[in-house]
Amino acid sequence: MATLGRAVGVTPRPSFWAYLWSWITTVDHKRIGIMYGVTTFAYLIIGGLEALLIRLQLSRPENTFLDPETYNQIFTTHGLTMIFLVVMGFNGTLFNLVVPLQIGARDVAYPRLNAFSYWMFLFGSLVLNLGWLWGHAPDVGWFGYAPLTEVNINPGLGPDFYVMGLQALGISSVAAGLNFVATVINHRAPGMSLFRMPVFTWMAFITSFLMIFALPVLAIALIEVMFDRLFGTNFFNPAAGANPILWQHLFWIFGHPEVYILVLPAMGVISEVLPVFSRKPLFGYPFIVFSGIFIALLSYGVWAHHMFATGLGPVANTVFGITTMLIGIPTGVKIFNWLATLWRGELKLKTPMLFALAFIAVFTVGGISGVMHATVPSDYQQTDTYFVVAHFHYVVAGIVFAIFAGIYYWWPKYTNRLLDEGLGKLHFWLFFLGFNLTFGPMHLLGLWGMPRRQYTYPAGLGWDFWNAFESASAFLMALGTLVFVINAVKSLRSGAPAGNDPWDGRTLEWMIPSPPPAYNFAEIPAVSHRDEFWARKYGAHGERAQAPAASRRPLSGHNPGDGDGYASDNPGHGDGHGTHIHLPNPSYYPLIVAFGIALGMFGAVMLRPVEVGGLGPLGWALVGLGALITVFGSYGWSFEPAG
Amino acid sequence: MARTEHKKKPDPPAEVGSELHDLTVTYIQVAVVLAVVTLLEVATYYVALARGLTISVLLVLSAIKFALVVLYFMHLKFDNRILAFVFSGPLLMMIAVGIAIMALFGTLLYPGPIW
Amino acid sequence: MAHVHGAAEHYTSTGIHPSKLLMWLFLGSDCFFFGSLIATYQAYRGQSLTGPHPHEIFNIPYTSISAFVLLMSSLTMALAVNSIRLGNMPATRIWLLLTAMLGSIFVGGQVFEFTTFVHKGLTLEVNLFGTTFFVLTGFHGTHVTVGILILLSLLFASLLGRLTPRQALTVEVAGLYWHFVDIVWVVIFTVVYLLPY
Amino acid sequence: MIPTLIVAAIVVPSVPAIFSFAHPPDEAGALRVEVVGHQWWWEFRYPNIAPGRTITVANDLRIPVGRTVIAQLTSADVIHSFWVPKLSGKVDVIPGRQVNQIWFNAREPGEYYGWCAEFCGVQHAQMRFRVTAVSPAEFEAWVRARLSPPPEPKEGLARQGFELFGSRGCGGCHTIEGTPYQGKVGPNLTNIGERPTVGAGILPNDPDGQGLFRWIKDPQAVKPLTKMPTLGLSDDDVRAIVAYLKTLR
Repeated sequence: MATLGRAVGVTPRPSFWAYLWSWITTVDHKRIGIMYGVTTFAYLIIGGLEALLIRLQLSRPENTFLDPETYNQIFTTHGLTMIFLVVMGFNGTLFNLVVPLQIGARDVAYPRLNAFSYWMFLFGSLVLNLGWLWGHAPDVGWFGYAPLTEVNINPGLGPDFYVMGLQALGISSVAAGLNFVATVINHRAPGMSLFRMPVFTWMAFITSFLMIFALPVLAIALIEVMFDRLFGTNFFNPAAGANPILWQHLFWIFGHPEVYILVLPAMGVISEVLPVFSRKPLFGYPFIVFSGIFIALLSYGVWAHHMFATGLGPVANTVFGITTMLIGIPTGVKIFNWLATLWRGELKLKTPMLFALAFIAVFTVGGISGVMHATVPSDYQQTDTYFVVAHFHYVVAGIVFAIFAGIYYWWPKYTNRLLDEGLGKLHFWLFFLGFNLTFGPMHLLGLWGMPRRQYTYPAGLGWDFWNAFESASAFLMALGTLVFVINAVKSLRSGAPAGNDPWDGRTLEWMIPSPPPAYNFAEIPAVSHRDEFWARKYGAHGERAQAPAASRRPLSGHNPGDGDGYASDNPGHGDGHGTHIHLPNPSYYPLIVAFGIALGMFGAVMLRPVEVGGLGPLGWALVGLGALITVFGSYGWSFEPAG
Repeated sequence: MARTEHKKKPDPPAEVGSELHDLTVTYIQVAVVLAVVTLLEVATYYVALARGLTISVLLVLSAIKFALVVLYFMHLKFDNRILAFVFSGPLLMMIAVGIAIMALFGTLLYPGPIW
Repeated sequence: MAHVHGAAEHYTSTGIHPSKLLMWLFLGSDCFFFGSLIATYQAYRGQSLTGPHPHEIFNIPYTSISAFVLLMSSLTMALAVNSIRLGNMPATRIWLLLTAMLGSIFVGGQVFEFTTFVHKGLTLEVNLFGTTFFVLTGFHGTHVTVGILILLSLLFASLLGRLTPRQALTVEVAGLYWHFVDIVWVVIFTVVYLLPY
Repeated sequence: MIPTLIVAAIVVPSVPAIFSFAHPPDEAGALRVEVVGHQWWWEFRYPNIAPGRTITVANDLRIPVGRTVIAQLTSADVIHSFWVPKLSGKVDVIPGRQVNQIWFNAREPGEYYGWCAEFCGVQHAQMRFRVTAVSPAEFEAWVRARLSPPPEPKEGLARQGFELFGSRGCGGCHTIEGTPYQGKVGPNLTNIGERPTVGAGILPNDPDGQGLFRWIKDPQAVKPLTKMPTLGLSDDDVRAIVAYLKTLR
């Protein structure tokens, strides 16, 4: 933390506590972004290890490496960690680090709400994973189908941690969504109309809308399971005439917008990286933006393609089959536009570009295998098999490629250090090969009928070789991630200085010094073109970089030494010429409110009877304490001078 | 999601002191209409018309009340259109999803599941 | 996080005050919240196997009165927002107090209504109708209670002199939340109580 | 434009296919079967196969070749999914009032592998079954055999096994028609002798009874956390029970 902090220009304080306190009470979107990033990377490692354990258990038929109960807990937490904590975590990271800079804003619309989102994210992830200490991590699959989470079927604490953890993460995401929509609508630089915004901000904007409107449906579904488990209601109790399929409906109404929440920011990163490294403006900007909007709107109409086999009847299956096909079109439009962007571009195959190209390849394969089981008759065979597992890993790993592209691309902006290209390429090839060798054969396993989520499989069905093969290549991916860790540490300690604009970027964030000072922009730039920074460097129609690289010091922004930057976080007097800028006060109330809500959630888990590991009625004390802290924090928060 | 395509004219600045006209009269008129509509609704409940008719009348009446409160009490009629999009967008989407759920569960105004 | 503080006026590219924008967004997301609760209720409408059924339980005149009370609290809320915009602080305090009182009458009525239902045998566990009904109306009641808390804290702030006409927007945003909770009850009242089974 | 054309090319043929899947062609002459999913084994019933009589078996569905079979799917606890890859797609088995229907038609005789395809708890992986397709004549003979319960063994190891089956409590969970043992918790064992597998499709039911022996001796080792307890019987007790169960054909 300290090295990362110093590299980000945070002058170390005399005492460690004051330094830690500055991180705990920070409301600066950049430091919140860094905290998001560090937490998310830790969970990437945890999720990765869980994946390796799963692969080890499946490497041999009738394997007894893991007993079934542990295996179920591991594959569930692998799913939950990777989706909610890693990919949505990286969304949080990239939103915080990039969006305010790209729209020329000093900070997000509600800095303290932003801090609250992070702390709620952290505490939510802890509540989700606390199950490991109680011996009952969630073991109902990442989408926890209904009767399995009923208290008579699954009396353990696992489903309770599942419900409460996701509630807390839901609150964090809704708060983040609200914040970023307000930021994008209200805090754009003068002159930056909605159609001059960089595409990543567009995708962040659409994703924030999706987050705000999808997560309440999940909250309701989780509340219903919680009431079923704690208060004996019968939302999903078949004996009382309830239909457990209702959970699947509610979950997937949230579920599909959720996967577009995961993929749209990744598409945004690609739409940022490709033009820069092919030195060409993005092809078909309005097409990409409108297809993003169309995807977001349609994502609420496709959810039942996860439920073709639950007997919804031919009418419903046809309707959802067709809508699922329709949503494939805008994705196709985007991919064609990216290819057109690369067409006759002067490609510079740096690491971010490699990852971006890999994203297009991998995501297209995932998309095609997706269309395969959008046709209902083929889905009858393919759903719940390893074919579906292969499909969504291709799509989700496509996102991981985009995330790594984003990290390599924006890393110099925040650490003023370049990531080593050699190690970067090694990391890329290891990860790319490992990924394809792991999940490629999975398509075959799926088609040969290997069902999903089985902790073991009988020998002699022709699956043994490929499972062993996949398990081995999974380690290549792990190796690749390890290489990235080495690269990151090396770059922090002794990477080549990056300067303001290492990749000859096109958007506003490359105009300001790196690491960016607390106030971001000395004076908010007036925007007149879509790729504003490129237009300033090479003139509005400068397709190519005519002017030699040396003479393009656009602004008077000197390349500050290490000393500049945050200096002190107190308001009023930033460094250099940022004297007149007013910065919001740091505040610890977001942390308190987040801790209060998380404690209340944990108390709700503890309401379960003692013999199962809960505290029984004592749980109400925790819930009450949590509520008290939340109310105290909220009042403190709202009556605090806004500074 | 609802998105605006073109730049809005800036919203009228905060009303304090500028448009000093008193809305009390309009609010009271709206409240009276709301009260009347509520009475109508309860009346329709008691007058046992044909099932389909009662349902449509009741839905229309509650939609009227909903619109009245949103447009007048919540000032949406005079505010920036972005706010209207930001609220009506999810509202319509939820209504569509709600109708889909009811259809899938067969309780959309006629008993018995359709599968 | 629905607490809004009178943020200092600063540059916005579209002129909408961020707090008002945030509240409308939050209400949009609450639409989905209550929308899915109502959808759950509708999905299980009339499918309870056992136990008391809606027509045996509901007391329509009683509930329509409490619906009327909530509607009128919307009126007093609107008048409160109107009077603080005109700078008339005493009137604002009266209207805020009235709104809070009407709100608590509504919530009290709800609690009383629930106890009579429980006596009639409709509990949370007894059947699908009880489950979906209590959770839906319960969460609405919680939202109303939070609304009352906000109103009382606004009243408390104005008594301390911290709520001046300059922060008229804070009261207006609280008013948005209150009106939203009222129109959710409008929908619930029609869908749950009045629509024939 | 291009993606729209591709999508149209895929959607158009798939819609009639969906509707053709919904209802079997020869609905009248079909064999009706009921499938009940339990946590981690399958129960198959042939309702009124003969006037007023229902045959109940577990983990092995015997069907006539060439005749459409319509199965009504329900579950006793959680959502499972009935899937015989070679015969038809999968359809979820849902507890409660929603009874799904699946139909399939075995072209050639043989043993078909069946899976539970929806995650249903700890032993979801070992909840398999077999569908054995036999010629219509053999099927009629099998039905007649099932209608008359197997005779009670009189002497020898089988008799000893019969008594142990009662004294050790097996009868409390399992039903064997024509005997006092009518337990409803576990699978029906009336024709266990002729079933291809033991323990819901995971151990081979070989002629000399090795599979049965291993399962009865210690089910928790084979299928951890399954509902059948390890009774800690001595080897010869288990051998006696196996001998008795082998007579149930």
